[in-house]
Amino acid sequence: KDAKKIRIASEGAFAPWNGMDSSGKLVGFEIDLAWDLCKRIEADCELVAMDWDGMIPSLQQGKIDAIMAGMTITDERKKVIAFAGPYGTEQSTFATLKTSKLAGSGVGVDRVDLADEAAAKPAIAKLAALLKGRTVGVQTSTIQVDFLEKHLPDVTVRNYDKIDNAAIDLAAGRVDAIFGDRSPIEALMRASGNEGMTLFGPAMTRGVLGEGMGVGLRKADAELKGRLDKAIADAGKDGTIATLSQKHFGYDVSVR
Amino acid sequence: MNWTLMWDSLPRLLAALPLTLQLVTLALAFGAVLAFATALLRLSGNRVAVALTSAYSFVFRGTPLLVQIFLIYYGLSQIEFIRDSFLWPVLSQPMWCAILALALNTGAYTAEILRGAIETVPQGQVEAARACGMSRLRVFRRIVLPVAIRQMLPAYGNEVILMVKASSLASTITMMEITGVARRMIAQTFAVFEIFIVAGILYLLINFIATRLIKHAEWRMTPHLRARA
Amino acid sequence: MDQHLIASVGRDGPAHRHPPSNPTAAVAVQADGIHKRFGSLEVLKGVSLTAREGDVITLIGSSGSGKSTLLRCINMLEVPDEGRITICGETIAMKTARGRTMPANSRQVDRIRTRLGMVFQNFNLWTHMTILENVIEAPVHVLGVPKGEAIDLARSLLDKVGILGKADCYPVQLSGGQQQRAAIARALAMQPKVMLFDEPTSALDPELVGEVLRVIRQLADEGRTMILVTHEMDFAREVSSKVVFLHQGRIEEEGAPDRVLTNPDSDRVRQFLSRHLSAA
Amino acid sequence: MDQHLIASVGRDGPAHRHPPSNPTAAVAVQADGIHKRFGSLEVLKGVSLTAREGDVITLIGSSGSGKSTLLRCINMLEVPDEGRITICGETIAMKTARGRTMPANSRQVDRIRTRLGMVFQNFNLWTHMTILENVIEAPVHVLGVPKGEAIDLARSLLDKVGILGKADCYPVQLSGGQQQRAAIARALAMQPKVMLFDEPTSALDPELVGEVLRVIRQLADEGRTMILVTHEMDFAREVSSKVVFLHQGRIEEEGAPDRVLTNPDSDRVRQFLSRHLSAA
Amino acid sequence: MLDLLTSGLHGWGPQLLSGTAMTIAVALSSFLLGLAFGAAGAAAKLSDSLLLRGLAELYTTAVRGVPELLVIYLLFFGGSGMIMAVAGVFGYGGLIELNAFSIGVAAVGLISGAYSTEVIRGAVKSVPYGQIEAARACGMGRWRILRRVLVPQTLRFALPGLGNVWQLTLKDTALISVTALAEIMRVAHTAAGSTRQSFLFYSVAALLYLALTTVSTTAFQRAERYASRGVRRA
Ligand SMILES: Nc1ncnc2c1ncn2[C@@H]1O[C@H](COP(=O)(O)OP(=O)(O)OP(=O)(O)O)[C@@H](O)[C@H]1O
Ligand SMILES: Nc1ncnc2c1ncn2[C@@H]1O[C@H](COP(=O)(O)OP(=O)(O)OP(=O)(O)O)[C@@H](O)[C@H]1O
Ligand SMILES: [Mg+2]
Ligand SMILES: [Mg+2]
Repeated sequence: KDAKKIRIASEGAFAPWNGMDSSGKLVGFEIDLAWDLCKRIEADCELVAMDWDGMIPSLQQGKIDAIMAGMTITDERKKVIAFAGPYGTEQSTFATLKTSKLAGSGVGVDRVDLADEAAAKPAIAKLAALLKGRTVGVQTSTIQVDFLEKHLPDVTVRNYDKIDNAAIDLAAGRVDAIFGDRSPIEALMRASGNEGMTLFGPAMTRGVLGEGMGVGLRKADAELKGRLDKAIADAGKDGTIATLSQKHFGYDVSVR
Repeated sequence: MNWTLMWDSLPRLLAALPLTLQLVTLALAFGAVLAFATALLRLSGNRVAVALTSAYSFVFRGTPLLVQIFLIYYGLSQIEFIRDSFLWPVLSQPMWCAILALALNTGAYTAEILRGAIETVPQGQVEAARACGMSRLRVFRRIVLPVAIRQMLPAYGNEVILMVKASSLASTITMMEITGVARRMIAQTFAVFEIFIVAGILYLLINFIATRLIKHAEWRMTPHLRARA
Repeated sequence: MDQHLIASVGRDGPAHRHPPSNPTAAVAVQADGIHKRFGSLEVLKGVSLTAREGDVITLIGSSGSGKSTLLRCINMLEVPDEGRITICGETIAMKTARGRTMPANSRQVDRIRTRLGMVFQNFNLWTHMTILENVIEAPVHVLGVPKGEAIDLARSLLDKVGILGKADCYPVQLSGGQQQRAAIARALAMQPKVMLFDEPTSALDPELVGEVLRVIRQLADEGRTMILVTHEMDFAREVSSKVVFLHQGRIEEEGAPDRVLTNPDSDRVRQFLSRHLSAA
Repeated sequence: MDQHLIASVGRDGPAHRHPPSNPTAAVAVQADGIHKRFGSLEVLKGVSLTAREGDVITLIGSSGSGKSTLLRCINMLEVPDEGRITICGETIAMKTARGRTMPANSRQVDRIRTRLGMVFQNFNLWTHMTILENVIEAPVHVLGVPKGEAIDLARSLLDKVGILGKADCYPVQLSGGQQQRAAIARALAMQPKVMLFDEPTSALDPELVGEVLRVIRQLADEGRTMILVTHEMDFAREVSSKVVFLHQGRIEEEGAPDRVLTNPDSDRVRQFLSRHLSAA
Repeated sequence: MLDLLTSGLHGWGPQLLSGTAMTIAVALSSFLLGLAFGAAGAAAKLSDSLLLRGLAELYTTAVRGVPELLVIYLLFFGGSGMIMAVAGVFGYGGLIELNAFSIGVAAVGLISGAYSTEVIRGAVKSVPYGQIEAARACGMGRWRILRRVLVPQTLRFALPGLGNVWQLTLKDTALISVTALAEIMRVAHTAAGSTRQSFLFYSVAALLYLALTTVSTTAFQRAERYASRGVRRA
């Protein structure tokens, strides 16, 4: 087996980060970036599609060598695997129905950096007052759940296996709002049947929401991490990430 | 293996146990009622009833439970008519949707198991009962059913175990039962094996107790077979 | 409960023949022109039979001649393709649906069957019940007899047929003859007006055959009606008021047992009995 | 194939008694001190029996006396708690494991069983096979007889017992007597040295009893050995070289049929036969 | 017609079809493997050997008792390790990597076999004892009785239960998507994620399973009718 061949896994069900076209080929921001990074580190790469649940064990077993699947870097996860990057960051945002009281609540869509606590505090307080006693749908086991548990303890959290399903329940009136990554929510809003949805509240990053998305690696592969870190930094500097992100998202997801 | 992590995960997983048990017992209870109703309707010989029950059994045995739960929970909620009906207070709750889906599913399988068991009851036994003037229903209750239930117990044991495990799918509609909690913890820690194994042991425990109970029932109900040896 | 049923009869009384049918007694079982086909095989080709109260009618005939089938038609376990069955004055209503003849009213059939006891050729004891449970099942659950009373009757019947000691055994634990006696007790427990016995003594030793003979006599004396199939000509002669010889789905000859069994008109019957006649 | 087996015997020859056992013939079946318990019930209490080639031994006795159990012990369907079984000079080796007696070598038992044909009291025809398939099963799959040959033999046997027309029916489609005859044909098809018959005529009419009698005679003339259980004393008298009366798990009396059945020593036997004796 | 369908599915038709083929391949192989495990398991459970009985009991309790996904995980992620260890014992030290298909089949087969064991065991016990006695009385050995009498008669009692096991196996194949095999559910899942049309794709998946069920139900009904020859229905 060629020692240089790197197998990168992605899910293919998290467009526009990573998706699949109807012929079964992986496509999306992370896929394009993966090929670019491979060129930079001069590695022979192979991209494999894989269920989310199987990725971490596959990585640990050596069946794959890297993960690029919208995986957010958190402290807890860093105990188990290493991350190169982050190569992108996603804003977390709320959405509700246009007919809901929340929609006209006057909280504007602006960016809040949770790492800057002083600046974040008033925005969070406003949200807490607004959402007190309400039910919010999130994708299970995401950083958004951690955010709600930490900052908005008075909110009832409902865990969905996909944010898409939370959106369905939003339309059915089972939840008052949904909270998730901005890009999938915007993609949802464009899909037919979801015309009644609207964003509200600030778009948030960092802090409990993590440092952004990174390439998941085995801890032992320190050398690969070093090379990838450098490649990601280069791709950020020369504008490749920004270009790719404009192409796939229509806005910039690069880490600032 | 990270033993401390496994140990630490236990209390949170245990806290989800009651919900799992509740889902399973209610689903099994309703499923049994459904199965008997289905079997009786089939026995009635009424063409419409037979057609309806076969369609029911066909659809619910023929599609993945995951899809059934999905369509019952998300699908029904899309129909305005249902959202406005008196059923909505029940159907809007994930708990009842999960129980409904699980019960419909196990009902279809149990009905099939029951049908198979009924057909193995020797004709002579039935004739002897009819010759005493027992009505169809009484023959069913006194002769066919007792024999059939004993015959179906091993297969039903399988079904109970399947339900215990199938209850994990309720996590896809926001129920935080054992698997829901486990997945949440896995996403936080990425300790897939450790947490799955602890959750697996919990399921194994439930199932172990369930199989023992059914084995015991089987033993109790077949003195006439044991008499042979 | 009818305690006569189980009163014992003097064992050593002289073997007396059963009196011939009483032409003024009410008709208990009437079968008219019964036809029965299994696929292309016509098993019964128009059999008619009348049994009055107190009659003991014995069906004889070679294996496969349709004796069991006739008995099973009388209580509708086989539905005749043609013909009429009347039990104690009530005719079983029939209908034709989708090209098949069937009883019009299953309630009526159930009700009529409570007046008909049946002992099967292969016993058909319920395997999941003990012998005692087998015997009390129908009285308790069909006739609604209180359980205690049913158990008392069952125990005396089991005693009568000599297997009280096996009351709590399951059918598999019994010898062939014991199973047959259990089946007889089960049928008697319903105290039916009419009893249908399919070879009730096939697995019994001569002593027990004598016992069964006595029980049947006793039942006849009480005015009950019996139709039985047997291959034992001695038994047939002793027990019956009339013998009916079936041959290939038709009645070949019928009449008083002494006449039919010793001096039959039909050559076929004579041939059938030849071994028996020469031995006697 | 042994075509003698199925050659027909003149029907109307005078009823001749079977000759007594020939003391110089080889021993075919030897049972020594057989004990058998079911739980606390001791069904056989030390029964010994010797059958020489060409013997026809009839077991009689009241229901539950242990006749079927003894027959079943001989081919090890019930494993005796004590005692020894020897078939054609080969003693079945026994061992005791975990407090239970069992055959030491199941191969040996299988082999010996191919020399023992058995007709069960309740027939036990294989329900998933047609009658013909039932009959050819063991010859083809145990003895390795070519299928065509086995079918030829089977058809002539079925013809012999008068149910060739039912060859392609399943057992449920047969009348009681037809099933019994199928069971007899199945046992004969193995051409065993020793035949064990458990009430082979219980469901048969007098004509067919005569046929079976002839078949058994024929087999005995060929030097085959038979042990049979019957409740028909006439049949026992005509067919057997020796009658054994079992009572409560012991042999009460044994001897030539004429003596035991007409002038028994034992009071118990006399009582058992009383109805029969008075009728004869 | 096919055109309409494929366009409605945004061109996912071919993928779904090849997913169906994969599902059938995995399900059939696993079911057959499971039958072998089931027969062996039932034989062990009915044997006189305490050891065999204990092992079979352990197998069925453990494999049925834990979630299917865990069995698949353990086999998929622990499987090649175990096999390499075994091969090491026989002196083979190289790297053995099993492909996803065979591991998937082995895992689902193991699960399916545990259920089949119970069904078969129950069915064997329902065969009337006299049927076996008659076979023993003609000198048939254990194997021959098994093949000629027990299996055909057991089949009659086992088929309804095995029908259920088949349905179960068919649907358990969905779980092996963690091994990256593209079967129906995995295709539906990615299609739903990429097109945001979950209802459409889950309904299509349901229909595909229903189609498979229709075919297999008919097959099982035929088999049941054949196995019940010579039996009057109650
Ligand atoms: N498996 C068993 N378990 C318990 N008891 C049994 C079993 N088999 C037979 N017995 C008992 O053993 C006794 C003898 O039975 P066996 O079948 O040998 O009698 P038999 O002489 O053949 O009677 P019959 O003429 O009625 O057939 C009976 O009392 C019966 O109840
Ligand atoms: N269910 C069935 N299907 C097909 N044929 C049947 C069925 N039941 C009975 N028969 C046939 O009908 C004929 C009469 O059977 P029946 O049982 O009435 O005979 P029988 O007079 O009672 O004979 P036996 O004295 O042997 O019991 C037989 O030839 C038998 O094969
Ligand atoms: Mg009959
Ligand atoms: Mg017996």
